[in-house]
Order: sequence, then C-alpha cells, then structure tokens
Amino acid sequence: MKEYAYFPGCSLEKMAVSYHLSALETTKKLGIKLKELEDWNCCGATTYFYIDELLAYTLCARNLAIAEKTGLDVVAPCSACYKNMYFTAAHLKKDADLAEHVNFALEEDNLQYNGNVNIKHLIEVFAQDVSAEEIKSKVTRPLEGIRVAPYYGCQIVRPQKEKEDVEQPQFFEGILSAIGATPVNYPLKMRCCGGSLIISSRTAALAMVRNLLQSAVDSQATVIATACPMCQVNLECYQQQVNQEFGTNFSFPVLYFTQLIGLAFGIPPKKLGIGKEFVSIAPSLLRAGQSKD
Amino acid sequence: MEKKEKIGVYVCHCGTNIAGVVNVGEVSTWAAENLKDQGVVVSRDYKFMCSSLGQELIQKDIKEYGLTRVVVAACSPHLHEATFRNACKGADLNPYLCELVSIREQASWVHTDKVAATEKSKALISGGVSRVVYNEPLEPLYVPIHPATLVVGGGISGIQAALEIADAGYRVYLVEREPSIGGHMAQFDKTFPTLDCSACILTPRMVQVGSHPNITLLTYSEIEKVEGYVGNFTVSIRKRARSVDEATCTGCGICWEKCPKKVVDNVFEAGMGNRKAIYVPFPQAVPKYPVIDRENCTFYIKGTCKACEKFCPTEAINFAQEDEIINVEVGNVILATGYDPFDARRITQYGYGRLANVFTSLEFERLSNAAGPTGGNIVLRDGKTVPKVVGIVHCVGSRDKNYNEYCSAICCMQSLKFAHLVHERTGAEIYNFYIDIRAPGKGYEEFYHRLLDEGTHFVRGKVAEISDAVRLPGEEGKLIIQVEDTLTGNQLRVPVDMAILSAGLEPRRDAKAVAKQFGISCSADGWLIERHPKLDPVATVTEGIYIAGCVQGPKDIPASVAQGAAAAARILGKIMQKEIALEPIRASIKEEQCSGCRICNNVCPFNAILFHEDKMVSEVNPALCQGCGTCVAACPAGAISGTGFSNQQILSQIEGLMLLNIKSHKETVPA
Amino acid sequence: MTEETKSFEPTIIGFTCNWCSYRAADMAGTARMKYAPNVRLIRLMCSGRLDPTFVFKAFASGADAVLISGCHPGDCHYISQNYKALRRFHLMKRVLTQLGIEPGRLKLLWASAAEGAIFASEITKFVEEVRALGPLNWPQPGEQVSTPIMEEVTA
Amino acid sequence: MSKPKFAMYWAASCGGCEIAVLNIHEKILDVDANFDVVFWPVAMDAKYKDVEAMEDGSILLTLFNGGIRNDENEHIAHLLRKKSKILVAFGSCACEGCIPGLANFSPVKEIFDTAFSTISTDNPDNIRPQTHYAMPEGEITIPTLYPVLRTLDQVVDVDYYMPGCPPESHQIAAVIDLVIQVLQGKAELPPKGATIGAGNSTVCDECKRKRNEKTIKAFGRIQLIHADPELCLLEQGIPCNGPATRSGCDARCPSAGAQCIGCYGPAEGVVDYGARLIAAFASVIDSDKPEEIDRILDGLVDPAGQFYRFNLAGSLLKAAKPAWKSNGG
Repeated sequence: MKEYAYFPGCSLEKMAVSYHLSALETTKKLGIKLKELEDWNCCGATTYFYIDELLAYTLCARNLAIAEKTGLDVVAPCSACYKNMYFTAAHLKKDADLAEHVNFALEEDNLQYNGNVNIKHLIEVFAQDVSAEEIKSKVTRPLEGIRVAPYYGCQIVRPQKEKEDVEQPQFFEGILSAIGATPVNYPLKMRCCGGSLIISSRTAALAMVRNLLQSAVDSQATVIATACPMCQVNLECYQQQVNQEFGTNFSFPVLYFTQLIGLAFGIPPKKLGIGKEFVSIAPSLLRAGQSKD
Repeated sequence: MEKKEKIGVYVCHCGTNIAGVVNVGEVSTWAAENLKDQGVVVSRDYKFMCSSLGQELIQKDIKEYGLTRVVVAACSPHLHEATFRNACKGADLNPYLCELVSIREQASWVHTDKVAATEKSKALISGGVSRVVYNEPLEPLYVPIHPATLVVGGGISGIQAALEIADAGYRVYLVEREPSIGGHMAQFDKTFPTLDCSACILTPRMVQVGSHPNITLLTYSEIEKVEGYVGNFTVSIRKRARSVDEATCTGCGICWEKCPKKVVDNVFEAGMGNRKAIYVPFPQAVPKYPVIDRENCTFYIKGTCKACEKFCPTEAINFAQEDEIINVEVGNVILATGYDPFDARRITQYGYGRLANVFTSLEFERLSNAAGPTGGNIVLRDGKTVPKVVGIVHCVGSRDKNYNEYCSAICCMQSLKFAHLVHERTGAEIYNFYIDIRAPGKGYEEFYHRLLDEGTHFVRGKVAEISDAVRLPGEEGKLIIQVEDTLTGNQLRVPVDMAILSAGLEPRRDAKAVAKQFGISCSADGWLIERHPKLDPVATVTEGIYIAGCVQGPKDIPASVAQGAAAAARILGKIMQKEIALEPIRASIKEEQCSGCRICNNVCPFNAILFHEDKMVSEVNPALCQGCGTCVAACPAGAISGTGFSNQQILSQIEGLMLLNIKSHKETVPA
Repeated sequence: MTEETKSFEPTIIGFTCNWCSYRAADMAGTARMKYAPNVRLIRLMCSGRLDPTFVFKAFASGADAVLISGCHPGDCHYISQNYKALRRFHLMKRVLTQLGIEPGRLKLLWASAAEGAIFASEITKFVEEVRALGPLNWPQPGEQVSTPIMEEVTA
Repeated sequence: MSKPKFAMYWAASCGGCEIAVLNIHEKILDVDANFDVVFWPVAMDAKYKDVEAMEDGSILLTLFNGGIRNDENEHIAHLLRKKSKILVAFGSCACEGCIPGLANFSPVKEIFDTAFSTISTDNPDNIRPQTHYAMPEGEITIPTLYPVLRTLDQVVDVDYYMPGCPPESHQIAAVIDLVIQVLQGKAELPPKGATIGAGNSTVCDECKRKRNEKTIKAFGRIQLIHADPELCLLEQGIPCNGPATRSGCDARCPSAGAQCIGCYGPAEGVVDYGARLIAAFASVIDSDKPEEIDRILDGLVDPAGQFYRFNLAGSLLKAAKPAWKSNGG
C-alpha cells in the first residue's frame, strides 16, 4: 500500500470539503493511504509571500519539517499549497543562508527541516504514481460520452519540476481517458482563473472567468474538471456575477477531478460531496455514472 | 645530462609591446648570469626578434657559439613558433630544439605591475631553458597519399566538392543515404535573395555528377566502417538493396506508375504528399533508378503483388537483391552530411501537429513548390482555401535557451522568401514575427527592403503562443498568435489563417556517431568541429578528414558551396604533393617495459593503439597517433613516451618555473 | 584573511591544452585583459596529457596551487581526452586531501579559445582563493626534516 | 687471502627482510663461504664502535634495510655508507619507505599519542620516553624521532636498489650468486643506481590472468566481490596495483587470487608510483559525468593508502602536510 503525508490545506476544511472527501475516497479505492500531517498550519496562501517573505517561508517550512519526520512524500490537493511548499523546499535547498534562518525559527518548535521531502500535487499521484491501467481496473461505471474540459490552472505545472511539458501537458487528459470520459481540446486549460484578483480587481477577474467558461462551452464540454479549490470557486461561484456583468447565461458545472474519478469508480455521489455545488451537475453525468449498474 | 648543452636565450622587445611593461634588458642579463649552469652561453634582447635581422642574429649565434638549443622569449608560439623553428633550421639546427616562451600574451599584455611582469618573464624563461635541455631533434613523418577521395553526403556541398575533385582528374566516391542526391536544396522552390528556381540551378549539377567518368556514385548507401589514416583510409560502404537492377533499369517509370501501394512521403515531401512503394524521390532524381521501400511494399509484407515486376519492360526488378558491402581505398574524406530541420513539435505552445494550419518551413517549401503536392498553390491544410492572413514565426528552435542557443543563420532570409512568395501568389496580409532581422549576405539587406516595400508587417517580438482559443469578434476560425511587440511594448493578438514556423537547423541525429566513426570532434550541440574557426574552416583535427556545408554549422547555399569547393581544393593540394608530412609529436611504447596490461588500449579515440596478443604488448601506430599524449599519462608502467612533451621536459620545466634550477634561489626561500 | 595572507603572493603552476585553454590565454593577451601575474603556464597538447606526476611535482617544487585547464567537455580537440583529465582531477583531489593539501589548491577550468575573459577572471579569482589559503611551502629536499622534534612532544 | 666483508643492517623496518635472507636456505652457506660477516645485528653480536673503528670502504657489500626514522638510523646509514664499497637499499623500506613510511600521514605528536596514550597502552601516568635521562650512573639516551621517515637514498648515496616487501628469496639468492660471480671475475656489476633482483616490466607481465580492454564501472573491495579466477582483477573492479608495480615476484598475489598491493615499487624510470596508478585507474573509469565519476571513486575507500602503501616516503610529496608541520614550522 502506498502511503503519503497528506496536507489538506485550509480550503479543504470547509469550502472545498467535497474535494477532501473525494480525494480520500478515490485514493482509498486505489489502495493509497493519505495520512494527514499532524498539527499542520496554513501554507500562507497566495499573498503572504508578498507581505513577509521570510515568515512565509518559515510557515511552509514548518509543515515540511513535520512531514520530513514521517519520511513520506507530501501530497497537497490544493494547487496553491502545492506550489508554496514546492518552491519553499526548492529555495531552502539552494539558499543555505535562508535555510539557516528558517531553521533558527523552527527550533522554537523543536523542529528542523533538512531538505529531504518530496512534494507532490494530488493530481501527480494519479498521473505518475498510479498507472492508467490501475485506474482503469477500478472503473465500474465509465463516464462514456461525457465531455470534460481538463482545467489545469496556472500553478500545477509551475515551476517546471524537471523536463516535463509545461506548455501543453497531457496528463490530466490521460486521467480523464482512463475513467472513460472524453477530454475535450480546451485551449485555455493553462490560463489563470483570476485567483485572488476577484477581491482586488473584480471586473478583470470576472472577465478571466468568462473566457474560461466560454472556451469550455465552445469546446462542447459538459463539465469542467479542476484540481484546485481556488479555481473551482472562481469558476463556479462567480458564474452569476459573470452573467450580470457581461449579459451572458452561464450555468456550467465545475467539479473536482477526484469527484469524476469517484463517480467512475462507482462511489455513491454523496460520499464524494456531490450535491454541495452551486451549479448542479447535469443529470446526464450522474446517469452516465450509474448506467452500468 | 650527459653532455652539456649550449643554449642561446633571445628576448624580444616587440617594439614596446613587451618592452613597455617587461624590463627586457634586465631579463636578458638575468638569464645570462643565472642560467649559466643550465647551459646558457649567450643571452640577448632585440627590438623585433621575428624580423629578418632578428632571425639572422639567432642564426649567427648558432654558428659562432655552436648553440645546441635556442630559447626565444617573445609572443605566443601559435604566432611565431614556425618562424623561429625555420630560422634554426636555416642554421642547421633541428627546428624542434627551439623553444618559444610567451612573455607577451602571458606577461606584458596581461599584467600592469612592471616588476611582477618582469619577474614572471624571468621564471617563464627559466622554465623554457630547463625544458629545452630535454628537447630532442625530431623529423616529420612522411606518408603517401592515395589519390582517390570519399565524399559523404550528396547535398549541394558534397556535389560541389565531388565535381571539383573529379574535374581535376581524380577518382571520387560519393556516398548518399537517400535514393537520390540533391539534399535539402532539391526540396526548395526558390532560393533567396535572387529567387532563382532551386531545381533549375541544382539539376544540371546533379546530372553532371551522375555522368562524370571520375565519380563513382553510391546512393541508398551508408558508411559501415573507416580504418586507416591520412592518405590511406579503407572505407567499407553498405550499398543497400534497391531491389532494382541498375544495369538493366532504364528509369522509364512504368513501375511506380503501376505500383498500387501509396505511402505518405515523409522525407522529400515532408509529409505533404504521397509516393509509391517503388519510387524515385522526385522526377529529376539522380540516379534515375527507383528503389523499393521494403517496409511498405505489399510483396514484402504479404508475399503477393509483384505489379512492378510484371510491368517492367526490362526485367529489372529483383526482389531477392541483397545489401552489398563495397570496400574502397581513399586518401582523404569530405564529410558533407548536412543538417536536420528542428522538430517544431517540440515547442508545444506553437501547436504544430495539433493545429492544422500551422506549417513548418519545410512543409511550406513543398507547398510553394510548383512540383510539389499542390502544384505551387499556397493553400491551407484543407487543400483549397487560400489564406488571407499569414503569420511567419522566426527563430523557431533557435536563439532559445530551451532548445538551441545558436542562430540558425538562414531562417530570417528563408522567412523573407516565404513572405514574398505568399505575397506574390495570394496577396495575403503577412506578419513576420522576428527577434532581430539578420541579413548579412550579398543582396540580403536589399531583399529585406524589398519586402518592407511589399507591405509585409514586421513585429519585433518572440511569439508566446499560437492557439485556436478565439475570444474576440473576428477571431472565429482563426489561429491566434500571441506576441509582445517589443518596439511598442504592447501585447498583440494577431488572428491569422496560416502560421509558418521558420524552423532552425540542427545537427543530424547521428552526427555524433559519424564524428566518432571518422575520429573527429563534435561540439556539445553536435556540429562537427573545424581545425580552426577562422583560419582552417574545412579541415579537422584528424589529418585527411575535411568537413563542408551544414555539418559544420548552419549556413546558406552559397556558403555551403564555397566550403565544398574549399575542401576539394585542400585535398587536391594534398594529392598533388603525393605525400604528406605529419607533425612528429607522437607517442611510442617501449616494448620491453610494456606488460600488456591494456590500460592504454581504449584511452585512444583514434584507435592508434594495437594490442599484440602473441607478444602481450601494445603498440602505437604513428600514422594514426595524433599526439595528444593521453596514453603517455595513463600508462601505469611509464612505458609510453611522447615526443615533444616528454615527462623529463615537463618536470624540468616545472623546476625551472619555480626557479629551483638557480643556486641563489635557495637563499631567498624563507626557512 | 589574516594580515599574513594579505601580503602573500602565491605562485601557481598552470597547465593548458594547446587548442582551447592556451588559446584562451592568448586571447586574453590579444585583448589586453588584465589578470594576476601569479600563474606560470605550461602548454601541453591536451589536458589528457596531464600526468598527476606533474601536479605532485609542482606542489613538491614549492607551488602554492595548480591549475589544470582544457577544452570544454564535448569540445576536446582530441574528441574525448579532456574527460580523462576530469576523471584524474577527481581522483587527485581525493588523494591530495588525504595528504593534507586543501582541495582548493587544485582547480580545473574549462575554457574555449574564445573565452579569454573567462580565463583571465578565473585566474584572478583563483589567485585570491589561494591567497586566502595561505602559503603551502612544501619542504624542499634537505630542508627541515633533519630538525629533531622529540623535545617538543615529550614536554 | 681474507674474505671480503659483508654487513647487513635494519633501520626502521620489521625484520622480514632478514628472514627473507635466511629463507634462501643452503645458499646462506655460500654467503658464509665467500664473505666474512662483520656486522649483522639480528644474527650476531656487534658493536657500533667496532664498525666505527673499521677502515673506510673496508666492507664490500652492505644490505641496508629499513627507512630513516630517527637519529640512530641516520647515524648508522652515514657510517655504513662510509665503510662500504657497495651499499644496497634492501627491501621496500630502504627503497621507498614501505609500511613504516605510512606514518608520514601523521604528525609525530599523533604517533606518540597513539603509542603511549591510547586504550591499548597501559600507561596511567602518561609517561613519555625522554631522549636524555639522568641516572645515578650517568646520563642515558635513546634515539630522537624525526618528523618524517626518509628513504635511504634521501640520506646517503645508494649504489643499488633491491625492492620487495620483503625481496623474494629466489631473487636474493640470484643477487648473491651474481656478487660471488663478480668476485670470481665471471660477471660484471650492473651500472650504479640500478634496481637489482627484480624485472624491468610490471607485475602484469608475469600475471597469467586473461585481460581485455579496460573500462571500470565500479570499484569494490576484494572481499565483497566474487572474482572470476581467470580474469584480470582490475577489470573486475578490484583495485590491483599490478599494472604499475615492478615485476620480479612472479605475480605472487594475483596468482593467489589477491590483488597486487605494490610492494615491488615503481617500474623503471617512474618518478611517482602513486601518480601512475591515479592516472591509469582514472583513465579507464567509464563515465564522463562528475557525479557519476565521484560515485565510482567512492568505491576506492582509501585512495592515498591504495596508491602509496609502500611508497609514500619515496613519492614526490614524501609525506602529508600535517607530518611536515609537526616540526612546528
């Protein structure tokens, strides 16, 4: 059984609880254990690094130090958590002076970070650590005929880890194909959802959301799959405001990729947090999931 | 030291170049006084040692003092080593008994502290004197030159080289991997900047090669093995089975007309058109004989068909034909194996292979070629729509840290040519996205201005992305080119119907293997390395192996032709001399000390070291040895010695440089 | 850096190959780039000729440091011989460390014929690094060894 | 006519050389028949003052084994040089330092600490020997240790070198035969400075193992490798010093399945034994990547010990820096 240290992050506690539930359910099906880090803290989100860099690094390093003690790879389902932890680890490795400062602070908590933690996004677990065959083998209700827009967002593949394709990655499509769905060609799959701009510059962010939704409609998708709570919220919860602002008429379901996998695995929708969304998912999606029953 | 050497030391002023910083008088006097024990009998300084008067001064001393060794402290040996060695030779002193010490490039020009520069010069001369004592008289090695030449690669560069040598009356073996010679140039429609028809100027040359009595043309062939050394190479060539008997085939073309099997032509037509399973790559192919592509031929797959055989009027089809190994003896080799175009798929954000109407430069060449799949009509991938707006992206895969850092040299001009052809044939609106326009050839800048006058748009900026994600009105069905115009600082979204990626040039996939096969060096990129980037651009470090055309680096047709001709001229010169003198810097193995441990055997990249199983000793072939000395350093028994750079010479030079050879020195060392 | 090492002028023996690094030195000269006068160069045909004996000889002869330079990996004039120099360099460093010679006293520098500026700046940098290490002063034959030291240790 | 005089001395050495001499069996009778043994501390009683009283050059042949570690060694080296016509550096210690020379890695203080103050020594009061000590009977002295061990030829002029740890008995016998033949006018002495009782090539010359072109992907210690008994040990990644070590021992160790450790010293004309091996081993490492090269080299656990086990004192650098610095200067 594969085991990971699991860093849920703040969003998954409340707003993205359905992501949390579906992540645990689907990984369990694949024989993967997500062991939640003890006493974890906020990753600093997208803004803290612009307020106090050293403290922001320390915040992330604390989680890394706790994870290091477990000897496991860390998995974060939220793209922002993942990105913050990944580049904190990378910076600490390169910058001995920074590492010294950070460790000085961690000493207060009897912690130390030695640079020996691998950080993964949850989707990497499905794309790399588990083979498509393994996923396929667990599918009981393939999502046949369901056209899904794979929305990567901007943080999963940045920064580039090794030589992987960061311009036109295909791993999300691979996962969707494995569960029987049809990944559509979604040209804006790497574009930003607006992030926290929705608070500071609402109109600009809404325009970004509109483009993403329109592109999904144009590519004849029935649902957008995301791998990030922030993306999910921006794309789903702001649809009404987009409609008001631009006179459009979007009502487009946005699900976590783990929810789609869960449906294909035959996990009851309720266990996947389905039913908590603002835009209800198309009945056809649920039907597709159930049809083979 | 058995007999005491008599050494002359000559310190050059080089006008003020040396004397301005180094106190040459002091250095000269110091050498005379302090290096006496080493054998220095005369030490002089002179304004210009390399002048004829300076040389005569040395020659006079050799005669008068009976000098047995000469040390000249002047400029870099790369500049005047030959000069002073010749001067010594003129006075009947073996040239290799003269040692040059660089006190210009290594002292006066690089140091400002006059005292330090003077002291360093003394140490360098002391090192030179200590070394020269152990120099040995050497004689060059003479080997005969076989008059035949091997040319590898039948592109324009190889064609030019082959014709030059054959016209001079010597045998040439021209080996080409594809079924026909012609190379990339045969695929082009027009050549920049003159817009000559590429085929019109190339075909006559190809025909000449095919019919030349002094050229043995081996197409559909590859080099198997190369052995030997300058003047005496033995090359094995694999002549792949054509399945067509060249003696009886007339090239009438009935076979490929009747062949039922269509194959996408990924080589000559760049995937834009089809050919048959039995084919000639293009109508003007030389030789005119077709080949059967056994991977796709129905007979080889299923065992039936033989349509070609049935219809062939001369019974030239031979399904049982086998590969043939041909061994040839040659004196020299020219490698003109060309380049591969950069694979634009690697830049995923440009969408080639994903977005239908993104074309590569080679595809566009075929599209615009009157003999190409569309008959020269510039249309979209659907085969009929004429584009209204065309974007041409420069520097695809070039000048980019993610792919190749170098400039591919031809893409700017190629892009301008494309722009002109699009303008002329479709009247479309054209955007060129460039980083810098590089048009340094004859008539190139004028061509650029002609394009400006034609109303082509030039946007200075590196394209970020080509996408089909349309957003704004008027973008429907178009490709969006996202770019920052760096001259105005604006982000642009340019909707186009067709995007052409001006792909750069890359070394052949197998360039490194070829370099290894022929024992020459290859840069980290994969371009083969010339002997000197400026002064010896077509020779390589391995005597007898020359390079021409794009195999050395990206270049356009005129430069490739010039290099082909230059390599031919170099070889003709060697053939005329009938024999060649090799530098006597060589390694040799003392048989009685060699224990046959075989450490040295694969240390040599030139395969110059042979192991004799019977005697259990290794031996250096002096004609193959290039004199690097790596085996000398590697031999655990100290059984290998190297002329010109012996252990004694270097160890003694170290002592000299540290002034350990000077008695008074000991007192200056703090206890 | 102590007061003693500030005034110390190290002597460094440098080995270059004939094709790249020696030409880099020539290039630095032609372009009149200035660098520290502490390095005395020995030209070999190739960095592959570099016999560890030469390095030990240089240290034993009183050099404070040794520079080995050659063509960039992949650019060797003799195809691949600089890799042999690289391997020897790695092994030599280990042996020197065991002999109490700071690994910083042996430097490997790749320089192409066009990299005169790099050659010059790397030499100046190296001289400063060696200056900070202080003199090596390897005893010369006949020096020091005959001084008995028994009194000191028994005290 | 009196017989020519013979002497043998041991300086800093283990005594193995003497045993090797005795190990020539009945040949030892030839020594007695042809020579008058005047000085051989391990075999007979003799006083330094007797030697000091001899006429200069009166001893025909002296076999000197051991390196020069203290003032007594040095004194006797000078003394025997003066009294001998032919002085032979006998065995690896005298030629190149050998195992006692490995102490040149360490400062004298460390050597003393190890000898007198580590757990293996019962010395609760931490008493150290004094070079001079006043007794009621008068002052007594013991030899003074030098900071480093030197080879014989670093102290006095040497006529011949006879390597080996110890020299092979059949080689000793052959040398004694040669000297006797010279005495009888039947042969001539080799040129001064020559190495005697050994071959001109290296151990590989006498080694019967099969060999190929060499590339080394990994080094390993012999006890951890299941070695092919027919194949060259070095090719199997076992660091065998044979390629650099002078022949003459009939490849004793490799024939018995162990790697050559180099007791016969460098081949003819070699300046630094270890440098030869460093160059040779490194040249055939099968990697061009610095990290991988380092990984392969990690397999050589003690490179300086590997390359200079017998040769440190006789090498170009002669001793490690801490040993030199133990002089305080």
